Amino acid sequence: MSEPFEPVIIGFTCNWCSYRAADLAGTSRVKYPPNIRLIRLMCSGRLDPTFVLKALAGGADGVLITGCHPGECHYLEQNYKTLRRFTLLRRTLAQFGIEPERVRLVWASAAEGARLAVEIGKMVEEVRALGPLNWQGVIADDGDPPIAIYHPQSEWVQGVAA
Amino acid sequence: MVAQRSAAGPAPGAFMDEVIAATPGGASHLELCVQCGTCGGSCPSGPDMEHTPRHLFAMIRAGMKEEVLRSNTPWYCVSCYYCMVRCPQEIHITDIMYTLKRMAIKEGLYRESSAADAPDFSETFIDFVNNYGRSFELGLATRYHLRHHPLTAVRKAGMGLGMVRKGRMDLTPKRINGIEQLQAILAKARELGAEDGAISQGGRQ
Amino acid sequence: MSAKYGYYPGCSLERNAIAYHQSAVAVAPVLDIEFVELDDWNCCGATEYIAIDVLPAYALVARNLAIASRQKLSGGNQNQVVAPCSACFLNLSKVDKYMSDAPRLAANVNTALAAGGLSYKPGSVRVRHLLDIVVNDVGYDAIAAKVQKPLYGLRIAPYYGCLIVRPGFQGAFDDPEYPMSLDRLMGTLGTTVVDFPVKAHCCGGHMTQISEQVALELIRQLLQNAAEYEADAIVTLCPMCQLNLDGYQEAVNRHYGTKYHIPILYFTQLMGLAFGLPAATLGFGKEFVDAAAALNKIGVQPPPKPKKERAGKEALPMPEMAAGGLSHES
Amino acid sequence: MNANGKPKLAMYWASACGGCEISTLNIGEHILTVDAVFDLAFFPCIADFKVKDVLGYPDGYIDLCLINGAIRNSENEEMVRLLRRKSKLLVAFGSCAYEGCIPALSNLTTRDATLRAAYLDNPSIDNPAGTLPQPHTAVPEGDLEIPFFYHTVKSLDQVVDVDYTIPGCPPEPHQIWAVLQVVVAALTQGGSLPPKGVLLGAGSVAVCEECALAKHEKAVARFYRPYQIRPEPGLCLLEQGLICMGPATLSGCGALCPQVGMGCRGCYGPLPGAEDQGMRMLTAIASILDVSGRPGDNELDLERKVEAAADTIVDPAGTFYRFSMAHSLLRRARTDGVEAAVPQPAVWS
Amino acid sequence: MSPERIGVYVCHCGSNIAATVDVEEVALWASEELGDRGVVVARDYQFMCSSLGQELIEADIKEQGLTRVVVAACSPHLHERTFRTACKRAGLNPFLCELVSIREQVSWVHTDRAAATEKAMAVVSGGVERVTLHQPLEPLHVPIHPATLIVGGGIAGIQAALEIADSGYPVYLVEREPSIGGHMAQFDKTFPTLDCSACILTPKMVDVGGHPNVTLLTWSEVERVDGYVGSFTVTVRKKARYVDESVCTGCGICTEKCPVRVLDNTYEAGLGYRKAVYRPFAQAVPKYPVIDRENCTYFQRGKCKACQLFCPTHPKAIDFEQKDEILQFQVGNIILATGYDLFDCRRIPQYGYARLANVFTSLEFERLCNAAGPTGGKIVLRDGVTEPATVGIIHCVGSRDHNYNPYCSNICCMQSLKFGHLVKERTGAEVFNFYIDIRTAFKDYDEFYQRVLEDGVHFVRGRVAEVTDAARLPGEEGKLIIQVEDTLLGKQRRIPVDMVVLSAALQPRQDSTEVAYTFGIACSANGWFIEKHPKLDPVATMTEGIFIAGACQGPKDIPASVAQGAAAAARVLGRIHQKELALEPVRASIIAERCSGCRICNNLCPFNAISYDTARMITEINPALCQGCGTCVAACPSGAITGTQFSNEQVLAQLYGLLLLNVSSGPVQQPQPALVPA
Repeated sequence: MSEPFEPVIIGFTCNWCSYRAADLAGTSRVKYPPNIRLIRLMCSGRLDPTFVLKALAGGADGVLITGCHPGECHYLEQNYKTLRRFTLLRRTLAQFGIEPERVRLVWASAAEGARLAVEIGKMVEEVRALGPLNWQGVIADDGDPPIAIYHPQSEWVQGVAA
Repeated sequence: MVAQRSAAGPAPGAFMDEVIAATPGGASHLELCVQCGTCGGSCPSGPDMEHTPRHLFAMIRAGMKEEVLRSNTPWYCVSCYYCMVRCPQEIHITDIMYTLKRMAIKEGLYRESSAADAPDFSETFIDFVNNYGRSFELGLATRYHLRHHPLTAVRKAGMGLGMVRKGRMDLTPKRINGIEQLQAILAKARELGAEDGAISQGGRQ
Repeated sequence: MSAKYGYYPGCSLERNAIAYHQSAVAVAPVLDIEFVELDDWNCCGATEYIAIDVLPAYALVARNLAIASRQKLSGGNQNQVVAPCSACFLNLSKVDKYMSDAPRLAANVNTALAAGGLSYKPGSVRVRHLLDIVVNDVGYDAIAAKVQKPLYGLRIAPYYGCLIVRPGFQGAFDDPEYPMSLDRLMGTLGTTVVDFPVKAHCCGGHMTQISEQVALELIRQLLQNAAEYEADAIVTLCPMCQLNLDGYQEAVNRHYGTKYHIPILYFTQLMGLAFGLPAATLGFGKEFVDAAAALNKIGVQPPPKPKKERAGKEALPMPEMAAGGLSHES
Repeated sequence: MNANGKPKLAMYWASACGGCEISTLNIGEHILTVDAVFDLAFFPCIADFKVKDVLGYPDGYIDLCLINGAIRNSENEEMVRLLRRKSKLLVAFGSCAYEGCIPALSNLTTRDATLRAAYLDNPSIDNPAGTLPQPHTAVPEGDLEIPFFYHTVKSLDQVVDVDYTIPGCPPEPHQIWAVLQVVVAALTQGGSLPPKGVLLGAGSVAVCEECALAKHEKAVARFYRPYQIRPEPGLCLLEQGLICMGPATLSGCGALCPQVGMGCRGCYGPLPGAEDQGMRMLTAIASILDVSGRPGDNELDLERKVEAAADTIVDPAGTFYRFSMAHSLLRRARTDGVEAAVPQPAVWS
Repeated sequence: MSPERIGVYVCHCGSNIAATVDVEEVALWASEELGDRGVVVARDYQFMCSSLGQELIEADIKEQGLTRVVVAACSPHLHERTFRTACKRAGLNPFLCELVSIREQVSWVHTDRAAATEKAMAVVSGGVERVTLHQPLEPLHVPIHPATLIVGGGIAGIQAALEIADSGYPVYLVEREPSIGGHMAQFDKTFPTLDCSACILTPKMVDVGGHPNVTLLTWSEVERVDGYVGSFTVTVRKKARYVDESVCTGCGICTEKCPVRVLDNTYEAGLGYRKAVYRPFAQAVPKYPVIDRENCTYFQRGKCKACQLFCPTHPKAIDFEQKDEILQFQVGNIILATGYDLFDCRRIPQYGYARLANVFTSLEFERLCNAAGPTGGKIVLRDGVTEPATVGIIHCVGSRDHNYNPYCSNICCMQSLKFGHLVKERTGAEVFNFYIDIRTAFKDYDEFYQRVLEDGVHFVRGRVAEVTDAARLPGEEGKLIIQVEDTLLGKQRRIPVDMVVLSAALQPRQDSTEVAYTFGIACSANGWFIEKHPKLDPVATMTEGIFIAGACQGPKDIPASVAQGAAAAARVLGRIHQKELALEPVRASIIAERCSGCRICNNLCPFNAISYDTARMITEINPALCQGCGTCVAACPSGAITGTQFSNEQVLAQLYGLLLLNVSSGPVQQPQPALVPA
């Protein structure tokens, strides 16, 4: 029996709201699973969707994007851009066969420490249920046989393959 | 009795969670009640209810399941939606009243309520819908009233006769063409409805 | 080209509210609208089905929505269904809304529908009440242009009841507390409209069957206010409201020792009269409280405008009503 | 270099359409210079060469080998490995070799679905027996073999070491000639070669720099597909709601497409350092999408508004990764769930 | 091998971290496993933030030649500055120090010691990778102009203006109404002391009006604000008064002679009238009237000029030719004190306002009570004569209601209690207060509640369902009936009264989002201006140099508004004394040679830091205006924009570090190829 799967989730946080919400969850001693690792950005608007792909291709099983509630952005309106990027990203990722549960957007104000913890817990559960993403496995040979299949007997092919 | 249950029975929030899970649609917000009484003040049948809706919510919160399901309150709800549009916490009060009716029937407690006949009215009604796909006022009125109000049924019958005379009541029920299709749909729905959380987006906020 | 709408009459309009159906069908061509009845529709469950079993209640309604979304109508308004009965209107729009809000519910309802070879995508049918279509799609000006015989001198208490303005599952077309569209419509027909304070109160609904005592009191309150405002008739837009106020008026009089005689008419009936349609095509005569006396009051001249009582010179100014409001004479 | 002292040139196509060869020949009279400077060692498109000819060359015999086309099947892979061994300079020529191009769009689906689309589920196919290509076919004469069709299309550099890359679908002739001149100079007059690994025959900024259409601040309420509107001439297409990959695409083509009212398709690939072209364009498009809210707006309504605007961008992955799929960060779609659902011919698994 | 020499410091924080995270193990792991990533020393210590802990870092920097420092301790929001300063003392650029949180985000939120320790390792590894790519930065220094702009002449703005002006610095006080004074000038009595509002406000208004350091700009609005902290350029439109202030003596003859009576919806809350040329109230500051163009007969019909005719000055002070003036001036700081609007009670039709004559709003009632108001202070019905025998006061009208405003409006309980007292005192009528909760939490407030109870005011706990004139029961005819559930009885009640007062919610100014946009600050979902920190920085905003005071930040009463006005002034004075301000150098910049001029980013910056250079056909970023959010960095399709402290490379390096360890498996895994930093 293998050990139960423990997903790794990367969480992108906004310095002004969700990172503070995470701080608040801490000071209030709210518990959530240790599977999430946070990166602090100045604003969810800083979130380049490339970061999400990097995380997924790099071994993460899920990515949680968090920011201020719409209308409450500390930089006034940048989180609307986050929402738009996320919406397009989610549609694109769906085409790449990545389940919507793996990349989520959660608004969390600085006061919503407990809620953020609940959302993290929910997401960890959902991703755990989905199983590992293992993107390196996806882009590995995935069933393509070695090239030797063509002229296995010819000496030059063996030379190339070596 | 309440004290007994809270000592040994389920957690005090359990009944509320049960009500929330059994209420269809999005968040019902029941857990957000601040006991302001807007519902109780607005209710057209409020003066005749054993408990105002607000009071009932407090009882739900306290886990007083039996008392709640025995109350006439849900049965006296006229579905006017005043409480729902006025509620400052956006609680889906009317929907919760329907939920409580269903629970009362399931637990068999409505028979102890002062509105003991109400469920039979509903059941008679849906019987016709299940069999014909349409409601049938004459059948409903005669079957329900003869069973429950034999004394006033005569007076009602007068009105029914008036309806017939005015051409406002059919003497035979109409059946839709696709009754078998409808029955298949309803049967499937009944089967699915038995699952937990089949209908709501569930849970507290 | 006339505007086409899917038409969901509901069980009441088949019989008990036949006057509503007849008059709606009669005025439609005048207003250049066409109703296409949904194929083999079924009962919406009223307020009863949901009290017994929830998922079947939703599936019951959803079958109608599925039929409506499948039925192709030419001439626009493809996804719009008119329900003249307030309870039907509420149930159809509610099921659509809750299916949108709760994907799990939508999935289960669709699984049930699939058992009958149907499916319904939440949000694909817009359910409209007949009054909404008349005042917002046709419009007051277009209606005014069709008025042949203004109903001068008739004092009308416009009565909306509950479900068409509350809670507005697909967005309310009028204020849930103090609607004005029926008031304006009746004004357009030439009637004198009273500022009916209980216009959106409850008619008692199914309480006539559950606890007649409770229902009679609610009906009495409505009649009492209409009488205080000296209304010749109460105009309604819901079969249940009509039935309760009309059919139980005698019971109220007997129970409270009162002598109310206020006919309860559908707004479409008065529209038909104003448009000059023959009364026989509008379902008159089906009401229990005879409307003949009231209708005889209709004059050919507009009544004189009542003198506005001059406020005392100490009087404080009155705040203005919100924009679009109608001022009443009383 | 053999007796006549001329450097040896090879050009080979892997999974490609042939446009790269046409573009090469489109360099006009310069082709005579090429012929004068080079000896052809392998160029199946224009001269009769056999694989065994190449096998016969010593390693490093070919001075310049241009390879266009993506790695779609086992033959492609085998040949590029062979040519790599026989060549001093190996150039990924054109978008397919560089980043997968159109063939790599099939990375969004499965091998099985691709074969089905090509051989079964297509209105123009007449294949009543439902025959699918098989790697081995028994015929009276013996066992026939055809190359193995890969699940994932790869770019050239994912299979062999690549010295230079010339982007474009196809590369513009003037750019091809410019690159050839540099190489010719290096090979014949002792000029220096560019450092290994660089992109040749392209600019250094985005297509917009070369594009003459007027550009302004951008706020686009919705997008259109090219057939849906007739663009205003002289005005940035993106601003008019046509998806133009220009901002996220390396210059060098002269902004040909936008000049004629068709948004840039993105064939020159991402800018150096920008890495994932699709994501760069996605984030740019999302940034200028004109759907915002105000404080107090219902979050669900806002999301619906954004979804509605996003609905106007059809097939985002196919649009943003039209040319760069194989070279993108994700490279392909995850299809394990789909594969399981579609029964596969036993022989392929 | 990393070229950097990195020191890693893992804090125990007493047992706060050490109880859940094996800190010794984390430090040991960092020194052993992250050696090839540049870690040359890794230590754990009881309290890193103590002076001994800081000295540890300083000593290592000096002795071991550290070029980067990672501290794994509490949240950077607490001690980032502490450790940066320590590095600076030891000669290391402070931005080469990274504080990663293993307390708020690890030890306090997790329970499994092994998992928490592993996560702490990952977090440290992320910090190490990231700090490697940090660059030495210098803060941006900007000079502070000594003048201050204050927007809004209510009590909060007045207080702030006086504090700053009294300290000897220039203040521009801009008010859009003809007089300063704000809502407080409309009130009669103030709770809980029942001071006369005008008596305590007027002296302050006069002080401001005559202060040598205050430039008072009434009947004026700020049109635009350019620049940034220290040197804002403010453009103000001074609307034409049609009265020459240099000549006018404020005698009031023009008002007296003006033939046009106008309903006064502002100062009199619609309950009284003014003239077309008017001062809002007798004690207005400045004393000069304004002509209301929309209602002036001369402006509308071309003749009248009665005011000019009777004006006793030479030359005439009335000047029909006056034009709006556009003023521009420099300020270093700005205080917004724009106040609130009253909730429009017509939005709750079931309370009958504007339909039922004797339903009044709280502001109307203030005017009724005010001796200078339309009734001379008599509490009467809409007919202007009849004293009510019963009055119902409804709390929370438009407050604490998700259909309107979800928040508590803070002042209504006390205001309603005050109304109850005044009704009792002046009419002896029966008074019913309908409330959900009585909130009397400040000094002497609950004592006032006590006093009102002693007055005999009735309290019904229940939110009123409706106010109607539809009589149902005997005794209800001709009355307003308040239908409510008395929640303490659990019974529906119908209480007939003569007068209803609606304690209406306080709302953000109708144009608060536009104003916020003009000044580049944020509004909450409700529309209130957002403070930098709700507890620790209540009067600053996210935008440097812009402060907020009073009810524009949220509903508050007079004492709280005054306190905020003074607090904002103190913050501004501190700035002015510093003469110069250091700004965090977290900024975006454009790599010019990569920019294609596509202009994708041009519309993205709410602070207007991004501009397009039409000559060079590329885009530029003004570092002084940039607030460092990074949205443009993420948007640039060419990858031509980068951000200091938050570059792609830095973020991705941290990501790489975080993924180095897997939660379920202890040992370092081979980094995934897609992530290996260049």
